[in-house]
Amino acid sequence: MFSQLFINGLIAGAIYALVASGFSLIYSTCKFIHFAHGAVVAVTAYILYLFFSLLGLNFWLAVILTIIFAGFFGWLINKILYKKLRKRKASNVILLIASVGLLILLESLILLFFGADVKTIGFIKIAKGLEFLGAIITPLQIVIIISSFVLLFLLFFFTKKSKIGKAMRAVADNRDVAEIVGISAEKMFSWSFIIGSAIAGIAGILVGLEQNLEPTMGTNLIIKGFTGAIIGGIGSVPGAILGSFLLGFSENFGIWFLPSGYKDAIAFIILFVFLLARPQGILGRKK
Amino acid sequence: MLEIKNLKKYFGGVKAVDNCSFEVKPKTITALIGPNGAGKSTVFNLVSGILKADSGKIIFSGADITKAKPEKISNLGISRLFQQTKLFNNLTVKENLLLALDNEDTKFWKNLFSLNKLSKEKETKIKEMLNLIGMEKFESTLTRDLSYGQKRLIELLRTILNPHKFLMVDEPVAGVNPKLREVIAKILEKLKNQGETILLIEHDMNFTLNVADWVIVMEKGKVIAQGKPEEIRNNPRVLEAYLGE
Amino acid sequence: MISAYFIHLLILIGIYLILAISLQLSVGFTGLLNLGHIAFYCVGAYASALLALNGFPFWIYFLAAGFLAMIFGFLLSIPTKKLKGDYLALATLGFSFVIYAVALNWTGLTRGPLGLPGIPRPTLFGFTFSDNVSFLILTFIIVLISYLIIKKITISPFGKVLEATRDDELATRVLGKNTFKMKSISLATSAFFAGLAGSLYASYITFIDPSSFTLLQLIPVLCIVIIGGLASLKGTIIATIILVLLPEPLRFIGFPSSIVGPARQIIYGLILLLILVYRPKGFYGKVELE
Amino acid sequence: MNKTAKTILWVVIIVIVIGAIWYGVTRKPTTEEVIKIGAILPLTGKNASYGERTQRGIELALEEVNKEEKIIEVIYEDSRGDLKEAASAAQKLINIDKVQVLFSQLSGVSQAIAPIAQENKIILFGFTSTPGFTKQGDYIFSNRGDATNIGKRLGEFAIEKEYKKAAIVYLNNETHKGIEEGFREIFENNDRSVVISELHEKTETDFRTILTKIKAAQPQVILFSSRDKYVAMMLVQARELGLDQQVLSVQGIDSKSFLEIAQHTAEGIIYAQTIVYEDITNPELQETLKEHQNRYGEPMSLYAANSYDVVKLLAKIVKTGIKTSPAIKIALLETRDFPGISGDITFDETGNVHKENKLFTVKNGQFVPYEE
Repeated sequence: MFSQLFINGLIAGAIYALVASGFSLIYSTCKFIHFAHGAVVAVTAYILYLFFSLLGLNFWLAVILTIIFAGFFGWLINKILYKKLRKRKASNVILLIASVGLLILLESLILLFFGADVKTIGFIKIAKGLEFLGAIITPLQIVIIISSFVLLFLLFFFTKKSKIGKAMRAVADNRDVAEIVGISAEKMFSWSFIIGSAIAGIAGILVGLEQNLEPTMGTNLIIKGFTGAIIGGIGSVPGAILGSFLLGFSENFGIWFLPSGYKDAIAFIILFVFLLARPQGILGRKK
Repeated sequence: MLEIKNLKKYFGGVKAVDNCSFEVKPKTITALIGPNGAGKSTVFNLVSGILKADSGKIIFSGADITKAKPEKISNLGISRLFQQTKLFNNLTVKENLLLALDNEDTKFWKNLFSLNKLSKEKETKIKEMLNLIGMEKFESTLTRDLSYGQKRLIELLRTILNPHKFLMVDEPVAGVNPKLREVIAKILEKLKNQGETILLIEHDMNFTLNVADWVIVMEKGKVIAQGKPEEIRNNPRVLEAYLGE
Repeated sequence: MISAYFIHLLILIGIYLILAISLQLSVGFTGLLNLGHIAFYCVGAYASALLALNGFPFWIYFLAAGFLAMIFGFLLSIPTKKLKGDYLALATLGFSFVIYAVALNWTGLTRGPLGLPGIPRPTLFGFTFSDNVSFLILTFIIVLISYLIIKKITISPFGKVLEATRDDELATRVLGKNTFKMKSISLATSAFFAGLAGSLYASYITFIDPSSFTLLQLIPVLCIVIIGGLASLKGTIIATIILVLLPEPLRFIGFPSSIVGPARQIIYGLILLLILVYRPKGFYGKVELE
Repeated sequence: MNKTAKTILWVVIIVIVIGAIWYGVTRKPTTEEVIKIGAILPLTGKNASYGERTQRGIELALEEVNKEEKIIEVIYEDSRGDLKEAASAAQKLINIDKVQVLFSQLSGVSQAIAPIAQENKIILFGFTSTPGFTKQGDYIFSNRGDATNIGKRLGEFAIEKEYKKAAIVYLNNETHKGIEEGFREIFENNDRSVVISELHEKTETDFRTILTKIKAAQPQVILFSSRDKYVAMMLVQARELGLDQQVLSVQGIDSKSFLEIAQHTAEGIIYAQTIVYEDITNPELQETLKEHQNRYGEPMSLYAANSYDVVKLLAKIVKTGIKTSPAIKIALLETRDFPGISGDITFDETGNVHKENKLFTVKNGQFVPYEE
């Protein structure tokens, strides 16, 4: 049974990582908690549902369009809401409240257009999973785990090697110094939203296929993603991914021993222990 | 009064304070001078407990305060002026000064139940101090709205009003217009005559050399020379340090 | 008797007032980014409900709610020693999630999602505040006392030390004040009043379950503190009245029945965002957090 | 945004707030003989899909009942599953809209509203099968019956099938806790045992580890007592993990989205419910079932059937000239075998109903009665 628990933990961790990485990228650059990131995941899942199930586009075309839409949507949110707030020198708390307000708004809009019932994208046929070292895992779950790791490396190289990545890290490190050196912080903020939201798009697609669609799916996902990001180190994207996997494993191994109702409790107790003992998280630097 | 014994403080590779030792005798104005980055402000931060020393000892009138917390050090009688302004922007001038007078305001129950009518004696002390620097009508303006020079003055007053036996003043006149510079020099002179013990950091050489009784010169975290102002004025080692090799 | 509806709203305003001015004490006056306020509200509500259900008299379960919340306040002030700004916000938010998870899972004590029904209305000196009018009077008295206490704290020299800690903690410590003790007292006091508000809420609605203490409940209170203006009790009072009444008129707009739910939420979300965008400093806010 | 623009904005917001409340308060209640029902349903949030289904039942009934002349008006309020919100809605409906009857859904919300309704002598129909809900007062009614009977019916079935070991996964709320207790009461004696019984939260979407525990315990039958979306996901993940035991479930899973999510894994699931599709002889009710099918593209759910029946029953009472809550209360208690889609309605003295639970199954994508 150990291998099955390990696989379950891996799948859960991969899903949290998909959400946490985008969220953490935006946090590390723009320095505020963007809760509405969960709603971006939900919106993109429904956009895929619109393209594929309602408009009947080819699945892979729908996937690409959805990811592009996600990036654009992130850029739009930043431009309309957060840029205005930043111009008015709003503090981080105000940005946090605005992001929760946006979460409520987006979830109600989804509810208005798509109705409350659970939707399925119906691209995947349900069948018994593949036997693998005594554990059972479905092809989609394998895709989720692989894409999560691929994302980890791509993000790692992007932030370390690419021009935009380094500029973003400069802004994350010290916004004023970066601006003196000629990096426009505003541009980097919008880039972090574009990339972060595109990752949210990938998360939306994979989670939508695996767990079906519901207007409030975003809230549940972002709370777990947020927890994973803090455990791993809110400032560092690899940390967020590591923290998410740690969360996935501890939840699944935890409820093997405790009644399964304690799943959320385990997650939040780990969160609280980290916040007390090591607030900057596993990979975070002591501020 | 204050004894520093082979104090060390490294930030990664940078040896901010490197085995530095000196002593400040009571009732004297001692100046701590040296080029930028010599470790002067770091010594101040170590003495006032804001930074923890890597090794070495700080003894203040017999008590070892190397590991003590800033609030404990302050209550032992060390009052300190910061290099950059650290006033309470959202409080008025009077409120800033009142905070320095005593620690009665940290007693929760006493404050909750007493009428906290401002005692006559505190009122007059604040008024007297403000008259000294001609800022009595600024009593209820928010310190946020003062000019830089005015802020430095109020901050100096706050440091002086804080009950102390030893005063540490970090670049009081830096960036202040000449007129206010005179006022500050007059205050330091007045404190000296009252027999206060002051440790002063100041770049303006002639301001320092005619105010100080004793001068300590630091470079790259070490004490490279000590002596009376006249001796230091033409000490080759000091000139070399300032003008650079 | 339309007034019954207004009395109900006034009682809600009263409960939110205590919550908001106590949060103002820790956020506005002491600069502690406390996102765990709802956890104290939850502890107070459950403590009061459980004691009331086991027959304790009003003033015991009411004050017990406050003191238990205060103890959790002290507990949460431990991390404030080394955490600042964002990290403190995250720790307190994590704390509120933990309390919610405990309320949901410790079914032995709190009956989990089944909640605690049949919480008795308060009885004082033999009189039971069963109807809403008398409950409003009780709420009003408690709000008044809480306001006076918090007002007294904030205008006293102690309040000035809190504000000094907010503006520049290091400078306050160098003046010889133990700012960690100040922050824990501030957080504990604000937790105490949040506990009282929780007790009032439990006694008024007579049924509580964990869903009343989630992150979504924190947002209105946090908005009130921000929109009212940091460190301004007057602004907080006005903002409380507006934000509690804000969703009410939406009930009277005749939306077609199929979209009445989401439509109201969209308008509420939009107004919230508009207020934040055009009034980030709040009505009377003079304080600028760094 | 200079100063004046900001003040204008504030004046506008305050005017809207005051204006709308004034409009609401002074609005003249419509003509006297129309009976008003205040429906406090979860129209947004996690439980929106169940609020939506109850609403469909009400709308269908209203069209039929108000065909000639309008005798019933329904005012909707969104509780979002939040107690404070529900209490505010109830106060507004009772005191301003002067409703005679309240509808409330979800066990938590219904518990919060029950004392308010009872105190104001307003009839409350709680669409929840929380055990003992209607005992809180003589104005408190329910058309759902006690949840434990469903558990008992499934227990009897498991005994007939000579299952020895059973596993249960149930939603963490009053109703499904009642079903779990009912099942154990019947099933657990002599050599039969419930090897695993775990609850899950409303936020759960990943049941793999619970199902892995069940797989290890090797039960012969598994009871998923939860709402349709959770049961479907449990079913899918169970089949993915290779669990092929017989699955039992409960009322409420008869929805289009259940079939969409579960797809072929739904085949052969056996669930207990009160609705009796085929042998509804009453042609009118047959008509309504067809109307629901082609309007919403799915069979009438238990939620819709329940609210539909209550509105029709209230309409029948109102047509006899009864207008006030106390009078309606008496008429309700006297109701005997009122024909309803969710089963014939007869209230016991506490205001609840006892409906016989029948077994249903899914055969090639259809919800049909279960035969041996």
